[in-house]
Amino acid sequence: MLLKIEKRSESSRVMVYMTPIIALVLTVLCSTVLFTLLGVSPVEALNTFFIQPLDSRYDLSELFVKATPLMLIAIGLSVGFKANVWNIGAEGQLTMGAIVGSSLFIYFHDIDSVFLLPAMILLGAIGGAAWAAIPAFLKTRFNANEILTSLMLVYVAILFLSVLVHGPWRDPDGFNFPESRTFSDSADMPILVAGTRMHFGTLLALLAVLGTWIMMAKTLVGFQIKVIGSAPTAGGYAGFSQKKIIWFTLLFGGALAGVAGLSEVAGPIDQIIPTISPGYGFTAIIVAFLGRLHPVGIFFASLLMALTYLGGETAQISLGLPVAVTGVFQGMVLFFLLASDVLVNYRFRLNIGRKAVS
Amino acid sequence: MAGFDWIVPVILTMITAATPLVFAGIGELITEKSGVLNLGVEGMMLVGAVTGFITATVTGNYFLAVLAAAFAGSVMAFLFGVLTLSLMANQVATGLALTLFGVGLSALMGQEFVGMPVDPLDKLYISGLTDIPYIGPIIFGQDGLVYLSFAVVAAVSWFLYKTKAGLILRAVGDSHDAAHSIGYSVIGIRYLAVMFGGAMSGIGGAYLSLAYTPMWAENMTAGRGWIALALIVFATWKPGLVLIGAYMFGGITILQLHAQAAGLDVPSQVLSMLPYVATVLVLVLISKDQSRIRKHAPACIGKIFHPAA
Amino acid sequence: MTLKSIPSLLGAVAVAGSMLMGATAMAEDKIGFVYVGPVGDHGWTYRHDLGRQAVQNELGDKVKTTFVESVKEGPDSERVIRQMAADGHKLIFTTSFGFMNPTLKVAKQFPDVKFEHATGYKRADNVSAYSARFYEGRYVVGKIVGNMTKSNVIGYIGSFPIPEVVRGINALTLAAKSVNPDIKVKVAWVSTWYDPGKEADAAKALIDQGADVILQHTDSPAPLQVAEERGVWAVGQASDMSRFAPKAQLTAIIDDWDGYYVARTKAALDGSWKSEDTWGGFNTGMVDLAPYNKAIPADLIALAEKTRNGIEDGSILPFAGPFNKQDGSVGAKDGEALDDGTLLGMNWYVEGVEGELPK
Amino acid sequence: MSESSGDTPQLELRGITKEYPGCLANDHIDLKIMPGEIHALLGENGAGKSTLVKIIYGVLEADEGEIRWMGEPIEINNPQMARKTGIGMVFQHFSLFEAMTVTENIALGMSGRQNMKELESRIVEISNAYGLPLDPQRQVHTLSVGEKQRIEIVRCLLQNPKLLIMDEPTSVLTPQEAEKMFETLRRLSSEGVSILYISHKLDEIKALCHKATILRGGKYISECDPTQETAKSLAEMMIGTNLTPPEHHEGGDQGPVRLKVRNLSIDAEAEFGIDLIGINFEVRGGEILGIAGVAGNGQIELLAALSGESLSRETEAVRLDDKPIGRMGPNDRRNLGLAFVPEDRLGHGSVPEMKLTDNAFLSGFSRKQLLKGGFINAGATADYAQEIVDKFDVRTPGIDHTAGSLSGGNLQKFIVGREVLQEPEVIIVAHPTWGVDAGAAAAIHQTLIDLADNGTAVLVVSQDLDELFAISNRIAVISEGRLSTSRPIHEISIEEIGLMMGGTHGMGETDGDTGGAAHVA
Repeated sequence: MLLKIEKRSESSRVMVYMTPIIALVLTVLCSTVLFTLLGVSPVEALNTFFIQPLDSRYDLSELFVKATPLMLIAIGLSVGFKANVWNIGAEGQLTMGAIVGSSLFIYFHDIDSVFLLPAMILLGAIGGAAWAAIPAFLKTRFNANEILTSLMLVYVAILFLSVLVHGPWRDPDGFNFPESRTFSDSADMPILVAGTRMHFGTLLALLAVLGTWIMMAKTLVGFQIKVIGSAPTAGGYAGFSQKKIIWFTLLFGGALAGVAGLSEVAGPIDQIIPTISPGYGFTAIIVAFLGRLHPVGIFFASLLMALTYLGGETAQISLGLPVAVTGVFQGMVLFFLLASDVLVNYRFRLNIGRKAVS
Repeated sequence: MAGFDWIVPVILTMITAATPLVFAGIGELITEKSGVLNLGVEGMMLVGAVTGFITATVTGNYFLAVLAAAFAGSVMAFLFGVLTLSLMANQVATGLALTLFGVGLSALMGQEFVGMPVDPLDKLYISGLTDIPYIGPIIFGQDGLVYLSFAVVAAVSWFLYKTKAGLILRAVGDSHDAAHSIGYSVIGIRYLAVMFGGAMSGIGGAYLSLAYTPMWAENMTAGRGWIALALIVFATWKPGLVLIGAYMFGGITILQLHAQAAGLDVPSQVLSMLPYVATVLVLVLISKDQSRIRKHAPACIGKIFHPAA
Repeated sequence: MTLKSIPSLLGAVAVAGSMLMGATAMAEDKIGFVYVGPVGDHGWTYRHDLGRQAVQNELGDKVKTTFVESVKEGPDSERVIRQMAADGHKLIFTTSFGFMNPTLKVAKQFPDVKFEHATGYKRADNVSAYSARFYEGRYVVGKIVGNMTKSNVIGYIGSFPIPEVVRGINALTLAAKSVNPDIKVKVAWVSTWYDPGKEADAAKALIDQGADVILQHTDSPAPLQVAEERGVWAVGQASDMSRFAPKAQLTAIIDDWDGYYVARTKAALDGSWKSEDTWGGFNTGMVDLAPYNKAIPADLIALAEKTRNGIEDGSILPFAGPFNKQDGSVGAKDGEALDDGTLLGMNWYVEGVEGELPK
Repeated sequence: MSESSGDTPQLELRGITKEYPGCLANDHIDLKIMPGEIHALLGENGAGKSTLVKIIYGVLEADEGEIRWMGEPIEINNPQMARKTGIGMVFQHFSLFEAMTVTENIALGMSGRQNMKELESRIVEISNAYGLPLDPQRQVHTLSVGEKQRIEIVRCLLQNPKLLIMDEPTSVLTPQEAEKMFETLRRLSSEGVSILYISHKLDEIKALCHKATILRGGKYISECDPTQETAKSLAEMMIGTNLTPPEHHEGGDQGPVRLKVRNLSIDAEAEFGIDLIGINFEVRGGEILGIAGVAGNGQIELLAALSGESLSRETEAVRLDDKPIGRMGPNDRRNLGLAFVPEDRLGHGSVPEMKLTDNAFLSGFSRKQLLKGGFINAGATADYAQEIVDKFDVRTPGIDHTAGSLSGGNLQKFIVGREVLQEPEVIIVAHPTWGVDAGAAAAIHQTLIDLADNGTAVLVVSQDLDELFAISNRIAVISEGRLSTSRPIHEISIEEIGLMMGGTHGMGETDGDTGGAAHVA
């Protein structure tokens, strides 16, 4: 092999910041080829994908609206991933959070109280956590693989939502259409910036990022999570319980996903509908890894991910590019970001002139 | 419904529903046996489905179509390999990104082929044999890919447990460091395994677009790639059990539809939950026996290998 | 189709792209379409996109049509609709029930932009509601299948138990029973609008339970392919699907938005657009039937055409009494017919449908 | 074997050089092995022995230098090629696949295709011929360490090697097992097979080897005839300085019983773990109790039961200063003054990817009060880590570097230091100097002795009998999950201990004759 990949003795600080730039450069290069093939000016296309969705205050607020659920879920999942707990069922936890959280409004819609929304948010967290408790229980009690149990429960949750929204939760004045009544003002997420859709959920997401950052860097439980994930035996040595960490991380991730679900239905959606999330629970997994499981990284990664979605919509409207192109383009961006991360822990070396015979 | 007449059509439906799962599952099994977890099955299936369909419409040659689907699937898998094996990217995230990419790419490729019919894959007919009541149509009346799926399961079983190459593959999944130190090219072997997985997923996809529902429509796999992934753990990494699991999953899906058509009074969504709930239950049951899982599960799954480390 | 098709595909996109881009420069009115699925679904969204193309063809030099596909119901739809409105679109069609509330929200912020929302029930000064009486098509079809069936069992693949779907099942059942009182309708709900494999499985299950005619309220042509293979009858959905089932397709209930879209666009251009509530049937051209299968006897075709004409001129009302609900209570008395409000919220089966309606 | 058959070396290395990022592992190394010669490769940990043999076996490629085989220059690009050439290797960390059978493992180490039935009978044949009994059908994870090593040896022998490389082969064997293996090696040597024998056990080398090449810090130091050298002179060549043996403390002035284990029985949690059966012992303040035994005889389970990583059935089974602690977790025990140094430095005693500060916090947070209001007190933690580094001479560029970046000896000093600075009442140390360079080993031994002198009860579990004899006051032996009664070191010989390790003699309450049969066969 001419090119060798060598492990660095310790990870490179420089590359931590350089690799996103390298990935960006590669994306620009490759998408130039892609868009040229599709007969679209690459400059215009890249402008549409990356710049246009950011060119006004309103657009920026939309970026946060789109990034909010991704951020909430990814930050919650990252804690589990750090501990090697592979919860990939956040989509289901999001759904259950939305269901349980809004059940309060559905059954007591006449209540007009400042405590209604906080109670709904709390119930949302509980709903998400409860759904995540199932894989936690099955994992700690029966050793059942949480990747699969949490994934299967996604389908169950979504179908359960379907039962409710096609049945008992229908708006009584809604001609039996599959949607609930719209939320009252006291059940709605307050808007943060007038004239936009940026809502209280965004603030919750930012708080979650900050809180998780502190938890992971400064507290014993964060330390335990890192130790259990990196060297479980060392965790046992230090007296940390792996089961407790499994429970904690699943409940934590589930709760944040539940809050994400509730803040979607009580925020921009404003009612219960059959499809609450366009797959945020899965996209957030990619976001978590793009952010290298670090809160700051996840903050930026969720904004970037949201940007590619917004860019895709803009590209459809102004360039007539089909949504399929967005998928391909997104895949490309993710591949480059994931691939360039190799440079943090490894370096390339040209392998020439070895084995000189004395 | 008189007697047992209904059994034969139910089994026939089950076979069609199970076959794409068998292909995707058995391919991913080989991938995982080598120690790699590729969550991009759904994406590879879709690209296989569209490639197979395009080839069939353009050339009219189904053999070529299946080949092309396998090739397309393995190209996707190769991409995954470059990222996770050579560049050591995280396998879970890369697999998910591969699915995202595959959904987009297949839609882009298939734009002009939406709404085009294609003849379904021919089914075997042997006069006399296929006409035997009950078992005739089941055993002698399938299309080529169904027989291929059984052949592949048998071949993979034989390969894994009866050949030196299969032994090496399992060894690489069991301990990549040991395999490396006695001189096996861990990365090379994993590339092959991953690409075989991609090829099988591609064929699984092609079964959808050529035999199950002979047409191309965006996202037509509708989550079957994920089911295939679940099947492998369900089967504790044993090829024969992948086959049985796929048929059970297919069977539950079909039976719940029958139950509805027969007028069972349960919300359809609750019935649709059944296969997933059943999978979780079976998973719990088999997980209790950890020794069985340890014996067959590749110890290195999902772990990154760097030779000089 | 040749191997050249792939480069030509890319070329076509390229041409379309550059055409659209070139068009931006001129002072044309922009007409937007928001789709819930991909245009390649060959079902619901595909038909709406044909409508968009009709607008573009008809008024090519005056308008520029744009669309966003696969827009998820929920926050994404509101953003996309708003973006179109802010981007200077004159008229925006939002083509899924779930876009109703987002459309109204955006409409409030953009009073000068006109909106058209499909299949909903809410309106505003600048928001029209439109939908099609597909049940009329199913009623005509019912007359045919009631006579064509030998087993007296009709299989119906449902997506979700919403009034729109229930209405179709009931219309079909009433018509079929009127020509064949022994008819039974079996329903299999697949809990999805679109999963070709599952739709095919449902069709097989229904056939295995004795159905020899398959109807569907889901998007893919997969059930027709099954019918073709199994040698039973089927009715296409949204488009003429005879390409997928040349022998099996009796006819298809076609969604045809072309005329409506062109008319509304013209109205928007010449200033005559007003907020309206359109629930069009055969008479508006929104609902149509594909050419009848040659296997249908001529007298049956005559009956079907007579029914269709009767519906068009108002002399036949599909939900006219007397008929009973499934539980035996009166659905409508003799000489009465259900009003639109009842139809809109219909959540019960008529006599002749098997099984309980999921609630 | 005869002195040397012919003048052409079987293998000759010239100027082998291999560089890793930031480390010159092999610096122009020369080596010559004659046919039938048992050649020792002697050096401390980190001297470059493993790198060199991996180059010979084709696992690594040299940056520079030349390999000659029977006088001809050859290139060995991979292990397959090495095996084809006639080189076999027995790894220190076995290259075995736990979930597979003996036969499958052996097949994997051979080139080409094998008929499994035939291979099985050849395994039986060879293993009987050389006194290395093996059941070809057994799954590897059910075997003892000694049996695992036999697999590796048989795997080599099946391919009729001309050169056999053995990397620290006796570290996992009882003295008796080691002696048996030497017989096999001598026999191979007499058949003309060259053996490259890597070890740092000087007595072994003196007893077995004809020649020795000494490496230090990646450099060739010298070649000698080990039979003509003393253990001391070999050690000095290997280490480069004079070594002072640890200062032994005075026996006898023992304090009260601090750690008391009574009737400790635990069913192993791990699937192929060893059940502990009625373990009894006590350690007094001021003494060092050594527990000897071959790996895999219940040490892991015993250590876990003592540290609190696994709980006893009855809390009375383990007592610390007469307080029952058998049902307490590791943290509660640590708070009462129990410290523990596990066998595995990387991944058990420390988290390799984490900084030294974090690793100081790992076991010290509670007893050193490094938490303040629920938050990690970064300042105090850093001070603690720095104190460990300073007091125990841990060589590292800084406490912000990861544990994994430290050498084995330095990391072990760090971990021992971390535990010692918590001022324990009882300290349990597993394999304190395994894979540690001589300098660090001496420092660690001295630390333990000093600790005992200050009244701490010290329990050392080790496979290295030399080590136990150097520092312990009393020694007990663990075998098949049972512990013998302990005996003062001046009353017992290494040979006796060796037999007890094999499970045949003097196992206190144990019926050893049946229990240990498998190991000594």
